[in-house]
Amino acid sequence: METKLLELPEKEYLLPGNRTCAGCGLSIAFRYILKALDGEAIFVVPASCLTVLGGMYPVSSVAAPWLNVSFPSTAASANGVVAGLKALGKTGTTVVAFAGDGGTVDIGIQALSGAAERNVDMLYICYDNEAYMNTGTQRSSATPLGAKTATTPVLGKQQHAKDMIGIMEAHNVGYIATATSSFPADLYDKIRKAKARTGMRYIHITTPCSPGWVFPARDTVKMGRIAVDNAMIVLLEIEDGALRLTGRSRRMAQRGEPKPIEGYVRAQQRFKGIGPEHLDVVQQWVTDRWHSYVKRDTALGG
Amino acid sequence: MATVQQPETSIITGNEAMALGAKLCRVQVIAAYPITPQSQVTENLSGFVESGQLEAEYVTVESEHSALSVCIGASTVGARAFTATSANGLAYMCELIHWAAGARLPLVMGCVNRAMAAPWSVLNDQQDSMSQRDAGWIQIYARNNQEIIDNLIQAYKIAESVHVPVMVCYDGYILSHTVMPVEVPTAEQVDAFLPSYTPHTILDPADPRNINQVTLADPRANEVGETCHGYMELRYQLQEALGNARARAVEVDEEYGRHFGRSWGGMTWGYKNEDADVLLVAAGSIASEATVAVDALREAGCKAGVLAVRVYRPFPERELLEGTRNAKLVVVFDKSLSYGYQGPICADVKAALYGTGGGPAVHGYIAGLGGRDVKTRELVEATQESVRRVEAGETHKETGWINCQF
Amino acid sequence: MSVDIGSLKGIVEIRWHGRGGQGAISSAQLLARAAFDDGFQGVTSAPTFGAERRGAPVSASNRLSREPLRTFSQIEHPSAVIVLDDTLLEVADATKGLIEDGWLVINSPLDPAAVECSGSFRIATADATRIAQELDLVVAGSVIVNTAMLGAFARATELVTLESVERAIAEKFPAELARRNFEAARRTYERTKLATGGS
Amino acid sequence: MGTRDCGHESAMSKPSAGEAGHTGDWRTQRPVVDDARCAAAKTEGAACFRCWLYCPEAVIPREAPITIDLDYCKGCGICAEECPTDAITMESEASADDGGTEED
Repeated sequence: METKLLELPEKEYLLPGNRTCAGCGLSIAFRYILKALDGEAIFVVPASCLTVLGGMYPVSSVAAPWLNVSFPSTAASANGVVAGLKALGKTGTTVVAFAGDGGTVDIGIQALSGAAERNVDMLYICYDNEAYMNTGTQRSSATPLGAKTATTPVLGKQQHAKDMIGIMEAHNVGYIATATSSFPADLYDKIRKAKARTGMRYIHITTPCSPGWVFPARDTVKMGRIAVDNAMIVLLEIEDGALRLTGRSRRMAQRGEPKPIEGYVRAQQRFKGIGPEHLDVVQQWVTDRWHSYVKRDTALGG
Repeated sequence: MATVQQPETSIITGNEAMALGAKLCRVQVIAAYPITPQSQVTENLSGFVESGQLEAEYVTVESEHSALSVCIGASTVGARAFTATSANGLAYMCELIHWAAGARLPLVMGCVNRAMAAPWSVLNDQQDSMSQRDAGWIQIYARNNQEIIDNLIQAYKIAESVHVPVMVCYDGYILSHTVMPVEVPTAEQVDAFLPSYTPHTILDPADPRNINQVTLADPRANEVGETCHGYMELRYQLQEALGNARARAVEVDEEYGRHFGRSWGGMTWGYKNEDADVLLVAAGSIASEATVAVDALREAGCKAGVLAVRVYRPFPERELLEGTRNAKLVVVFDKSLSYGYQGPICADVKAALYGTGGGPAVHGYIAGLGGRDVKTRELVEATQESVRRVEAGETHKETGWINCQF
Repeated sequence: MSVDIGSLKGIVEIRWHGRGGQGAISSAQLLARAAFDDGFQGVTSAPTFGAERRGAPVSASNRLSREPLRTFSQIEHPSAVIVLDDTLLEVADATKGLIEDGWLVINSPLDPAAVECSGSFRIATADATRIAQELDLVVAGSVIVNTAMLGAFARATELVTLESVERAIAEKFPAELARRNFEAARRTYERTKLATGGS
Repeated sequence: MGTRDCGHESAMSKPSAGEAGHTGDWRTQRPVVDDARCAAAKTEGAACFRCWLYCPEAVIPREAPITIDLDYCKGCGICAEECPTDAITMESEASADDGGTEED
C-alpha cells in the first residue's frame, strides 16, 4: 500500500537555512529520504550539490551523521563504513551512499560496480539532475540527448543517457528503484522498502534542477510530474528481478500511453534549439523504453 | 606452572612479516588490491581471515583507490584498518592519501617500494612513496624484515596517538621476497604494547556529526558561537601533529625496546657513525648495504659511518644536524629522484644542514632505480670518489648516478 | 683500491637453478631455515626478482653467514650452485661466478666425471629425479626434486645437517608429505656421488 | 582570539538551522497565505498540506493555519505553484511592508 501524503512523518532532519538553490529538487527528495530512514542512517557523500547542501564547517544543515568522501569513492567509502561497523559489532544503522549522477554514472561507477558485485550491505542512492550542476552544468553520461550544457554548448548532447537501471540489474542487485522528488510518497515507500532489505540496494531519483535545466524555480515539482506523464521518468521498482511500475507511472500504464515529450522539452531552455530529428529520436527512445518496462510488469498483463 | 609463550624466530619474507604484523595488531578491516610485489601481504591476510585466525572484515576491492577509500570509511567509524600496495597502486590512491591525512585518520599502509611506470618495472626503487612525501603521512623505512614487522606494530601506536596515517615502507623483492630470520612477537606481547583504537571522529546516529565538510579559508563560528578553524588552522594542526610525531616515534621505539627487546633508533639509526668523518645517508635496505660498505671503507682507512633515515616524514632534521656536526662529508644515496632537481633525501639533508655555519659537504647519488642491483663495492667507490673531490677542494658536485651505463 | 667484501665477512653464497614449477625458490628457503638451525645467524634466500613463469629457467640464491646479514644485493660469487635440471647447465649459464673449489651439485644420473662441464670447481651428482619418482613426489605431472637436492647439497658441502633439513621440511609440509620429502633428501644424501673437478 | 578552543582535529560539525545564515535574504518574492482559500486551514489540518509536502526548505510546518518561516524561506514559489486552491500568492519583497525578519 502506498503511504498517503498525510501519513508521511512530520519530523524534519533537513534543517532550514541551508545552501541549496531556491526550488531545489534534491532538497525535496532528501527531506523524504531522511524521514523514511528516521535517524537510523549514516550518509556517505562525495563532491556534489549535496555537499553544498550539507553546509560548511563548523555547522551541518542535516541532523544525521554524514561522512564526506572523495568524488570517485562513494560506494567504496560506504563499504568501509559498513565493514567498520560490522567489525565493531554495531548493527541497525543503514549505510547510505548518496551521490549525484556524475558521481554515480561517471566517476563513481567503478567503485559502485565493485560494491554491487560484492553485494555490500548498503543503500546506494543516485540523485540524478542530469548534469554536473554543482560545477556549473557540464554534461554527464546521465544528460539526455539534445540537452545543452556548459560542455555541449552548441549542438547539445549527442548521446542518450546511460541506462543505470540496466547496469544495476546486470549486477544482480536485489532491490532497484527509480523515483523523483515530485512524488515524495512514492519515494518514501521505496526508501522504506530498501531500508528493510539487506545487501546492495540501488535507488535512482530524478531531481529537476531549475538553474541547470533552465526553468523557473517554482516549476520544480511540476517538471518532475510532467516527466512522469511523458515517461521521461518511469517510476518503477525491481525486486529480485521482478519489475513493477509504481505510483503515477503504474496508473498511466493502466490507462493508456504516455503524453508526447514535446511539452516537457519545450518547458526547459536546455532543450532550446533541439531539432525535430533529435526530438523524434528522444521520443522513440522514451517510447521504446516505456514499452519494454510495461511488458516486463507481469501484473499489468504486458 | 603456567607456560608463557615465547616469540619464535621464523625464516620469512618481508611480505610474510608484514602480514603477520597486521594480524598481531588485530586489524579489523583490511582492503587491498593485488599488485606485484605487494600481493603476498594481502594473500596471506585473506588466508588468516578465511581460516578464522584473524577476526576482521576483508574487503576484496576492485581498485587501490577503493582499497584506501574502504580504510578511510572504516577508520572513521573507529575500526583499525590496514591496506598495502606498491608503485602505480599507490599513485592510484593519491587523492585518498591526502584525504586520509587531512581527515587525521590513523590508518597504516604497507608500501612495498616499486619503481613507477612508464615504462613498466615490477622491481624496486623508492619513487612511489617518495613521490607521496608531501601528503601528510608519516613514512618509516625498514632496513630488513625484522624491522618490517616491528615498524608495523609501532606504526599503529604512533598513528593512533598523533592521529596521522603511517606508511610502512620496505623495498620490493629485496626485502618483500627475500627470506631472513624474523623474531615474530607473540599475540600477548603485542596486546600488552598496543591498546585498542579510540577514534577522534564521531559518526553515530545518536549524536550526528558531519565530517570532512567544505571548510572556508577563514575561521568561522559554530552553532553556539565558538570560533572554529579555517582550512589553514586545520593544516597547521596537521603540521604540528607531524612535528609531534618526531618525539612520539622515538618514544614508541624505546617503549617497543622495553617490550620486545629490540628498538631501531627512533628517527634515524647509525652504524660506526660516532667518530666518522664521512657519513653515508640512505633509507631502507640500501642503508643496511651501506653498513657493509662502511666496514670496507674503514678497512681501507676511511673513517666512514652510516646515519640512516628511518622516519623520513616527519624529517629527522635535528638528528641529521647533530649527527653530521663532526663529519667532513655526507654522501646521500637516493633510490628515487625529484626530477629536475636531485634525490629527495639529499635535498632534504642539505636543507636541514643549511645555514648552520660551515658544515660538511653533501654529495648525492642516485642508485638502484628500477631494480638496478646496488653492490656494496659501488657504494664504496662512490664514497671514495666524493672523498677525493672534497680533498681536492671541490665545493660542488652534480648528482652522481651509480652504475648508470651510458 | 679494491676490497673483496664477501671474504671480508665470511659469507657463503649459493645459487639454485631450476625451471618455473620445480621448486628452486622453495628449496632455497628450506635451506635458509636449515642453515639457521645449524648456527648460521645470517641467512637469506631470494628468488630471481621478477615474474616467474612455468617452465622458464629460474634461479634463487642464498647467503649464509655466522653473523646477521646486512647485505641484500644479488650474489656474484657462489660457493655452490645447485642445478635441479641438468638441461639448464648451458641454458642458464649455471656455473657463472662459481668460485674455485666451489661445488656444482647437479641432478643427473651421470657420474660427476661424465658431466660435460669444465672449471676449477668440484662436481657432485645425484639422480634426484629417480629418487623423487620412487617416493611419488609428482605434482601436476612434474617430478619434484627440490627437496631431494637438499640432501645432495648437504652431502657435498657439509654446510647443513640432515637433521636441520628434516626440521625445515617438517615445518613446511603436512606430515605425510614431509615424511616423503625428507626421505627423498635422505636417500639422495646417501646416493650422491662426489668428485673433484678441475681441468 | 584563536581557534584552538574548538579542539577539532578535522572538520567535524554539529547540526544547526541557518547554516547558510538567514536565507530569507535570498528572496525577491514572499509567499503570502490566504487562510480563507487554504484547504488545510478550512479543514483545521485534515486535508491538503501540499505546501508542506513540496517545500524544499522545510520551512512550512504541517500545521493549520499555514505559517512559513520567512527567516529561511528562499522564495522559490513552489508552495504557491502547487497550492491546489491558489491560496498562496507570491508578492514582491520590495512592496512588502513589515520587513520584520531581515534584522541581523
